[in-house]
Amino acid sequence: MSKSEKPQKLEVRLSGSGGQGLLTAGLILSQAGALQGLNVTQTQSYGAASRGGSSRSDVIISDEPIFYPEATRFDALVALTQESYDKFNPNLREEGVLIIDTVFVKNYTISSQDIYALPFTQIAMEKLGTSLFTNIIALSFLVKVTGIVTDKYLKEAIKDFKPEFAESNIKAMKLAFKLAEEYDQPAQEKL
Amino acid sequence: MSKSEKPQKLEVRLSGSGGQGLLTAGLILSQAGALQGLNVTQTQSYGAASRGGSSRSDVIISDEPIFYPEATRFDALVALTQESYDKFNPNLREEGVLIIDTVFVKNYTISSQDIYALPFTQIAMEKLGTSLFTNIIALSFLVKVTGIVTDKYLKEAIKDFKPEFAESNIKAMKLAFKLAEEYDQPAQEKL
Amino acid sequence: MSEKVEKNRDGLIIKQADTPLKMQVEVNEVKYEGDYRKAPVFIFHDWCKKCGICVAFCPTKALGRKLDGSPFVEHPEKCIHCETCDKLCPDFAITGAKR
Amino acid sequence: MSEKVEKNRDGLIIKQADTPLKMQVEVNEVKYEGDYRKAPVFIFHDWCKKCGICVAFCPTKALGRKLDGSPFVEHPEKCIHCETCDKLCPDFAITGAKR
Amino acid sequence: MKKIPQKEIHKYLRHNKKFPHVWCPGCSDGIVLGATIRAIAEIGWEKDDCAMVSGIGCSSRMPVYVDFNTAHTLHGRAIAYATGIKMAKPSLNVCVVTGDGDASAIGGNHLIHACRRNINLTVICINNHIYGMTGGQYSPTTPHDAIATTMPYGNIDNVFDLCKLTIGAGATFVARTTAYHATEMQSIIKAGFEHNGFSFIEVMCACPVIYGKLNKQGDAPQMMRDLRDSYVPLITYEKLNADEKQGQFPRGIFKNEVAPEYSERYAALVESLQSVKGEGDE
Amino acid sequence: MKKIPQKEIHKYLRHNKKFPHVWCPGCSDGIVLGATIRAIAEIGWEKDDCAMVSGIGCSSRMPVYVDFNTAHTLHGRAIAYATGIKMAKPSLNVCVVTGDGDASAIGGNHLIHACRRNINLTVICINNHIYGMTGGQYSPTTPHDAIATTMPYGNIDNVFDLCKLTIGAGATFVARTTAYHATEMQSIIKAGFEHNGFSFIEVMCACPVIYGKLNKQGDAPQMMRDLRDSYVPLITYEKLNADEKQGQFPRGIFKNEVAPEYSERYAALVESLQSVKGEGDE
Amino acid sequence: MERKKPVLMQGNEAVARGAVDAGINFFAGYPITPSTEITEFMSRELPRRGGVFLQMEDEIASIAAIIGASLAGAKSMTATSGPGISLMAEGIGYAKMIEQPCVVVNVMRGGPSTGLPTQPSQADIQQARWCNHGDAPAIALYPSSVLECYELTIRAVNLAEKYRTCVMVLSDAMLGHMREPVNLPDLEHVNIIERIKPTIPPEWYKHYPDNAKYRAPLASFGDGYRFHVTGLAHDDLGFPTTRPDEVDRMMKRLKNKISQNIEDLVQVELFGDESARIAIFAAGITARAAKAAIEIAHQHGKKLLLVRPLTIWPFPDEAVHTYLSDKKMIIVPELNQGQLSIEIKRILGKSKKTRKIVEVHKVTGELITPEEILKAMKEDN
Amino acid sequence: MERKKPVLMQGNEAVARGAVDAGINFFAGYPITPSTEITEFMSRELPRRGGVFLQMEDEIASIAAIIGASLAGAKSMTATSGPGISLMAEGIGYAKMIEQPCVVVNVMRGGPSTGLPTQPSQADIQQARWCNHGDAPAIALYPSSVLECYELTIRAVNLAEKYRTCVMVLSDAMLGHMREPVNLPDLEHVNIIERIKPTIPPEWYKHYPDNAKYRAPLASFGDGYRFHVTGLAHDDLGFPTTRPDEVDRMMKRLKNKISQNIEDLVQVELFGDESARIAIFAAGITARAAKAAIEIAHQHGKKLLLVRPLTIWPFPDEAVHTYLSDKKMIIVPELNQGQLSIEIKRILGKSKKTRKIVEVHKVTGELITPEEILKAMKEDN
Ligand SMILES: Cc1ncc(C[n+]2csc(CCOP(=O)(O)OP(=O)(O)O)c2C)c(N)n1
Ligand SMILES: Cc1ncc(C[n+]2csc(CCOP(=O)(O)OP(=O)(O)O)c2C)c(N)n1
Ligand code: SF4
Ligand code: SF4
Ligand code: SF4
Ligand code: SF4
Ligand code: SF4
Ligand code: SF4
Ligand SMILES: [Mg+2]
Ligand SMILES: [Mg+2]
Repeated sequence: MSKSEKPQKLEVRLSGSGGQGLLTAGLILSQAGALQGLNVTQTQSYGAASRGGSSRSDVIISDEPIFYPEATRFDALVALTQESYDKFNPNLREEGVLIIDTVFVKNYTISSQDIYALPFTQIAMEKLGTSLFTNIIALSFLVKVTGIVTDKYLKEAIKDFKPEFAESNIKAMKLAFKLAEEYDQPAQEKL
Repeated sequence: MSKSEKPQKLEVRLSGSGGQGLLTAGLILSQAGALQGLNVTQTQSYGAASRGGSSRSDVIISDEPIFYPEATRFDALVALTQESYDKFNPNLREEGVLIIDTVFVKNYTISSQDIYALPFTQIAMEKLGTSLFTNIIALSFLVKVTGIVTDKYLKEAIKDFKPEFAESNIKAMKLAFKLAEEYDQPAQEKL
Repeated sequence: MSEKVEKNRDGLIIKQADTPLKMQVEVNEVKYEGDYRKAPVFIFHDWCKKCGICVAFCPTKALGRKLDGSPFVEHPEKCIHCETCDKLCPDFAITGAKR
Repeated sequence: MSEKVEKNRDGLIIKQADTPLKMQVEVNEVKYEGDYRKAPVFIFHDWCKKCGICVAFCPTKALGRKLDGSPFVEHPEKCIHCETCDKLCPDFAITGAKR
Repeated sequence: MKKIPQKEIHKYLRHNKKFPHVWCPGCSDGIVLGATIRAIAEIGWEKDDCAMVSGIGCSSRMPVYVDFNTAHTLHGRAIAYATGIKMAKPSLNVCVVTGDGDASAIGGNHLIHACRRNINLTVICINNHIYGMTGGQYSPTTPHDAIATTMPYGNIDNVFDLCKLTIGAGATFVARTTAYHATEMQSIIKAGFEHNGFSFIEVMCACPVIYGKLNKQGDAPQMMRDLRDSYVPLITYEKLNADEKQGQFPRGIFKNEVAPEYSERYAALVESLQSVKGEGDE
Repeated sequence: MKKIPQKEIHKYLRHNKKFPHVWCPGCSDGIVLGATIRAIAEIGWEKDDCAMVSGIGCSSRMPVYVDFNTAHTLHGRAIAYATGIKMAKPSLNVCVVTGDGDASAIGGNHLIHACRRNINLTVICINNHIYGMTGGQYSPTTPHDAIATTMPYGNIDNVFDLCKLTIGAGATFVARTTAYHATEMQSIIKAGFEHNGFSFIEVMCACPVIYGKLNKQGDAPQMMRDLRDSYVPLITYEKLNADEKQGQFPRGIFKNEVAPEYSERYAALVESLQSVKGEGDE
Repeated sequence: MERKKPVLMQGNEAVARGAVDAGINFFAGYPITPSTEITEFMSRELPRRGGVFLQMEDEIASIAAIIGASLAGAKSMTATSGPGISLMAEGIGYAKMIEQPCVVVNVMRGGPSTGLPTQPSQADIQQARWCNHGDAPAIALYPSSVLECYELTIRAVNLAEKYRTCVMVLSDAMLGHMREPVNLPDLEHVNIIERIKPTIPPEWYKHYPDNAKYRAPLASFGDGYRFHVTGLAHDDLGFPTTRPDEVDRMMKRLKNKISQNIEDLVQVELFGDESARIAIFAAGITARAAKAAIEIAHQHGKKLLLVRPLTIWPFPDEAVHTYLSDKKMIIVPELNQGQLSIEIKRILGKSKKTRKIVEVHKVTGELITPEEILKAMKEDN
Repeated sequence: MERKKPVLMQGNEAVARGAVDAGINFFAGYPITPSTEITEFMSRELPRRGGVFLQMEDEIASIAAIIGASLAGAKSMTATSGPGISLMAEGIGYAKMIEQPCVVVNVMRGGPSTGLPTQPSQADIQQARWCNHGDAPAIALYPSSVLECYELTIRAVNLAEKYRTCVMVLSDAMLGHMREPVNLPDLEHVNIIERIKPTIPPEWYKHYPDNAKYRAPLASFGDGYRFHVTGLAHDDLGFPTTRPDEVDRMMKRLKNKISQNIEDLVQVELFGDESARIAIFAAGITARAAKAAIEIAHQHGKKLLLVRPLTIWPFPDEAVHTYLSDKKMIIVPELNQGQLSIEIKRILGKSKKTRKIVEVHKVTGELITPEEILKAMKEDN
């Protein structure tokens, strides 16, 4: 799947461990979709999982009404931990986009999928001095490679979210956009 | 209605004011019926009424199964107060037996009914020294004139009820039997 | 006590222990029962439940109790309008307040 | 503090404040972690949640805290087997009891 | 204490509401009703500004007889209803009438939480040591060894001291009086009404028809005499030695403390937020 | 106090039950579990003879981890369930584990009635000043001005002193300790277990993940230090002057009284009735 | 098989006697009209028999205490009326969820709310099914005579033990307070189901066995099995789970133990003439008026059939189908605004030309009379 | 009519915003998953607006407080989940009995008992109707999107005021927690029903007027009308009575104000193809799976119709009759063991050769998927 052939409806799962900021990422993505005038549903895991276990946020964005609110087969999967990769990768559509953080996801198969494997956490820490922005980087990367929402609305959503962090978040976003533009598929590298 | 033509099923209402011992009378009558092997249902008024207002106990005795448990048209009515006479007399069957305490029921009509009007309370006090036995006297009188249960089972039931009062209660019963045997219908007297 | 019955001048009186609460009994007429304005103490028999509290606690024994338990003003002159009866009557059925 | 990251001899260490609770990170090997019988103090890392309580309250400072927050026995010789760590660990994950 | 003549009281009664009232002869509930009305008349509150809320029980039948804003609610819940009323309209003077069972058995939790909150309600608890309404089961205040229909062999349960309980729960005004001490009751209830905060007033009462009969306590006057003789002023009580205290109980105002009242605290919070923008206002 | 080595404790744990347990890092609940097991090990009770009953809350998750007869019941109702268990099988040693919300908000009524009855239950109340399980709403013990998700502007509610409340309700054993004072906790819990009657033990605890975060109280060790520093032995506390008392709270055994125990009283009643003929026996 | 003298007793007393004869040795309750006589009887009787009577602080505590006692091995019961059931709903759901035997008696009085405390009603029939949140089938029995109060209470205790659930006995203010002579059976002739104690080693003990017939050993606290119960969704051992397969198994078990044992659970009485074209469907106290109506009709040469459920829940779908689907008119008299009739319509469909369902409701605290039933029959014909 | 930016919000937040926009100025509650966000929103919002937020000691106190507040003139609400509803049953019945407006939100989670606290369920649908003892009809609404959470909460507040009763809003853990963009309407365009204040002299004021359309003046405490309310059966003025005629009038009023205003109360959505032979009857979150299934089916050239009740109680009997009686198959998917399907059967009769009712149940805490609905259609065909 590439930007140009964006289908009407995209199901995205952002997954990792509690504390990696994926719920926030899901919210920002959803808000961006909303601002763009698209239909959006966002759901997430609740309960014990959100106190430290695995964590996920699902976003469906579509220009048609969205009926069933849960993502079942993902058009895009962001997996920031090995556990979430292992658990959710099977439900990624064949033509789906996979984005993984190689700091934590060590074992993964290169299939026919669009795979983007980068050490997001490390990049965040190196370039922004803290892993706190990993979520924004991964999200922005996702937006860039899928075009699920436009850059403009992503930016607006990021700004809206926590105005006090707007500046650093925008920096993270820009960093991610650059990474995405410069990205070489690992498939080519490693196969 | 007289003793000989006793129908299969008799509905009796014992009524008066809370404290006149009518609930006790109802219980004894019911127990007598039960001892005699008859079918019996006994119901009574509950709630505020039993704390001082009017009070009633309904007994249905039959040799057939009794389905509907409430007395609606009485074959016999014992009314120890004016209020209860006024309230319940209309539901006495035409051929029904009416027993009233003339100490308290001052206004009553002599109809074609079998009417037994006696100052039971006064008699109790004069002959037994206390009005406490009014209920037993009225009950025994009723039994005697209707034959709803046999004397034997009435006696047994009285004895069972509160063994400590058995003696005085039996005395009251006997007194009532005598009254019943000697009774002159007021209808004849007054009409 | 509950086994006793007495005949009174004016009719049949039954002692309270024997008396169903709302039983109609004939009672003797007593002073100051009927006229609200003239009475130093007024008893509203429609509401009175014959509990005996007013009689028991009237400090001057102005009140008496009839055989059926109902209170009456036995000694109107003794009333000091202390309103004890007013306050202790559970039924708002007596008043010794000055009018 | 939460904005700092340090490289350690043995791999990437992320400070606790930044670390998702169950995130797999590489940690440096420390003494007496692996052998239960030989250790004066034993830490069961499978259950340990890196809260830091044992380290904070060990009276002899026998315990140290790694950069990822997990405890290790920094000075085994200092342990006086007071069992403070045993009692204050909320996870039954450390024991300084004499064996 | 102002004398409130009985004709004054009648102005507060709903005369068309089936008087004589439902209570048995000699029941103390009517005396408490009288004292309550007297206290209100003395303060001079408008009837429109008074609300009386009750649960279920003989005692809880009280509201129907007075011409206030009245609610006969659910068993044990009167205080929770009253809390809603007070918070929604703090200008109302809200009085709760409850029984020992209503307040301290099923309603115990609402009682202690109202104490804690120090919300300006006046709770008049008619303690007749029994569930009167349902015919004489024991309550948390039935004395040890007393007979009740569900304690036919004598009560083996311990007894709540409701004044200690409410003090323990943080009530700021706690008092005890009896139906016999009607004048004192009037002034204590008045003090409770005037207390700005939660006030708990336990009125020891006679239930001659149920409790009295079950426990052979004599007739209503006799039970009133017992109330007179068993409850002594706190200062007197404190001077008694252990032996003398047997069968004696203290009465009077046990606690009367000034502390921030809940509805006022809440109002202050609202006040302080008036500049803050609402979430729904963007 | 006997030292109970940790390997002893493990014998009481249900190892197959999803350890590490559900509690957050640094949560005091595990420390209380340890002290409780140590106290039982010290007394030497058989596991078969122990029952642990809880309501709902983080703290109430405890029973699933221990190899006793265990019941995780309904929010606020643990004490009532435990009452049934104890009365049906008095030979069981019944321990109730509850939270500040479970015990004193929704469960307040059962708590005070168990106190009154003096039934031999040991209630360990984990007071973390918050509803942990549901994510940080204020509880009846949340300090004044503290932040909670339902008191976003700082708590305006008053605070229950649970020890005063239970004493007011008639409990015969009342104590307070903290998660920091683990050794003292063990001996207090042991004393509670050994007390023949109702015992209430309030353990002041740290909830670093919810309460700590909302109120910027630092990490778990810091919250433990605060527990250490804020709770002083009763005798020390009593010697402090009013100023010094600010921010300090007493700990220790506040009440420990011998009084007839309910299930024993009941047994005595049964005993005394053995000659009486049953109604169903005629 | 009969005791010497017939004993005159109230429905409430019969319930209480049935309970103790069925082995109830633990009762916790909170008084409420018109059920109080049951509680009072138990307070006199249980201490004498070495059982436990507890008056709790409220109904919530009462249901909690009896479930706790049941966990500790007692056969336990409580009795209340509508307001109490409303308060016990959460506890009833818990008993069903942890599958712990206990019996709850509801002596129905006029509602809603405080309503008419001393007067009979049948307005809690649907509540008996749906009071608690979440799906949990109910068992509820409804006698119609004092003797049946005795018998069905015994049956309720037995079903509770057998199916490990909370069983409800419905009664009403009239039935509870009326007196009829009862010949109590000799206890040897009363069939009592006792809990089967497990004998396998504790390691192999499974607190929730998969067993459709559902008579499996059930350990109690203190028996050496140290099991765990929780109101959370749980696995076969009783430990919390959110695994869909385990949750599903649990939910199926709760459902199937009722739905697969309908034959054992459902009891229905037929009265009158099976060939009649007009039938009455009535329960409890109202069925007595129906019987009286049938007698009167028969005297006038008119045939009528009464179908009376002794088991209200699970509802006697089969019997309704078998005996009522070919009737031309079905009269459903009840002391509420239509609760049994919902079920009849669910099973048979709404009224239509070929089959009329005539509802007779009364909610004034009085009984429906035989005459009213006969009138309904005529008017709607 | 729309605000500038669409706001992304959770269903729970939408409920809360709907409430305040409808004029709710009093909220009392006790936290419980998955409804807590409503309570938390109110705790932030109401004090700012000068309204009252109270966290009570439990759910029983919460419902009591909101009824009390309503008596004193507030528009009041509480929010909870299944266990809380079980505890509120008595209070809900009281609100219905004294006819005092208030709104109760039930964000349903997996049951029975503590169940699956964070997972969605629809197992409290029948409880919404029957939780309280005694006969008292219910009004309950069930949205299926975040926007509808907002809209139907406003409607619930309006209906409570209009019909003077306790109105329930049903939601579920999924709907409560999911986020969708919502364009909140300008408040001028929101239709709010306010209580009519009486203007007649207090002597003539009748607290319970006989008025089928039921919009009559309602006095509050402190307004000068000094009325009385009681949970006992009462006369038109609110004073206790046991007179059968007065009780009957009261009961009829409670019933008729719902049954005679069905048109005003019931809302149903049709989706898909009315001419389809196969229909789905689904509510709330499950209706969304049904819509998705219909879309898929349509893509495969298959016609399907969805009938979705926005009003669950009173049940849309008429709509079921009109739109479903001629279908050959009706699929009723629900997150419970069959609660809506009972009603469908009541209205249409059981499955038979010419009409199949296919029930799809799921009680594992997961949603029913569109595929499962389609599969049920095929399998049972
Ligand atoms: C939920 C509920 N449970 C029980 C009852 C029955 N009930 C009514 S009043 C009462 C006890 C009343 O005792 P108390 O509060 O002391 O009042 P009293 O009648 O003694 O004045 C009980 C148990 C009820 N109405 N509602
Ligand atoms: C009847 C009911 N109401 C509300 C809840 C939701 N609930 C679960 S735990 C809890 C509070 C727990 O607080 P606490 O007892 O202090 O325990 P903690 O989690 O802090 O240990 C609440 C409100 C519930 N489960 N049941
Ligand atoms: S006012 Fe005083 S003195 Fe006069 S009658 Fe009454 S109590 Fe007696
Ligand atoms: S106190 Fe009142 S009710 Fe009692 S006897 Fe005197 S007047 Fe009558
Ligand atoms: S036993 Fe004591 S000294 Fe040793 S490590 Fe633990 S706390 Fe430190
Ligand atoms: S106290 Fe326990 S859980 Fe905490 S860091 Fe130490 S060993 Fe780990
Ligand atoms: S039963 Fe007792 S409390 Fe109730 S009215 Fe009668 S005397 Fe008063
Ligand atoms: S939320 Fe608080 S109380 Fe609950 S487990 Fe976490 S730290 Fe402990
Ligand atoms: Mg009382
Ligand atoms: Mg807590």
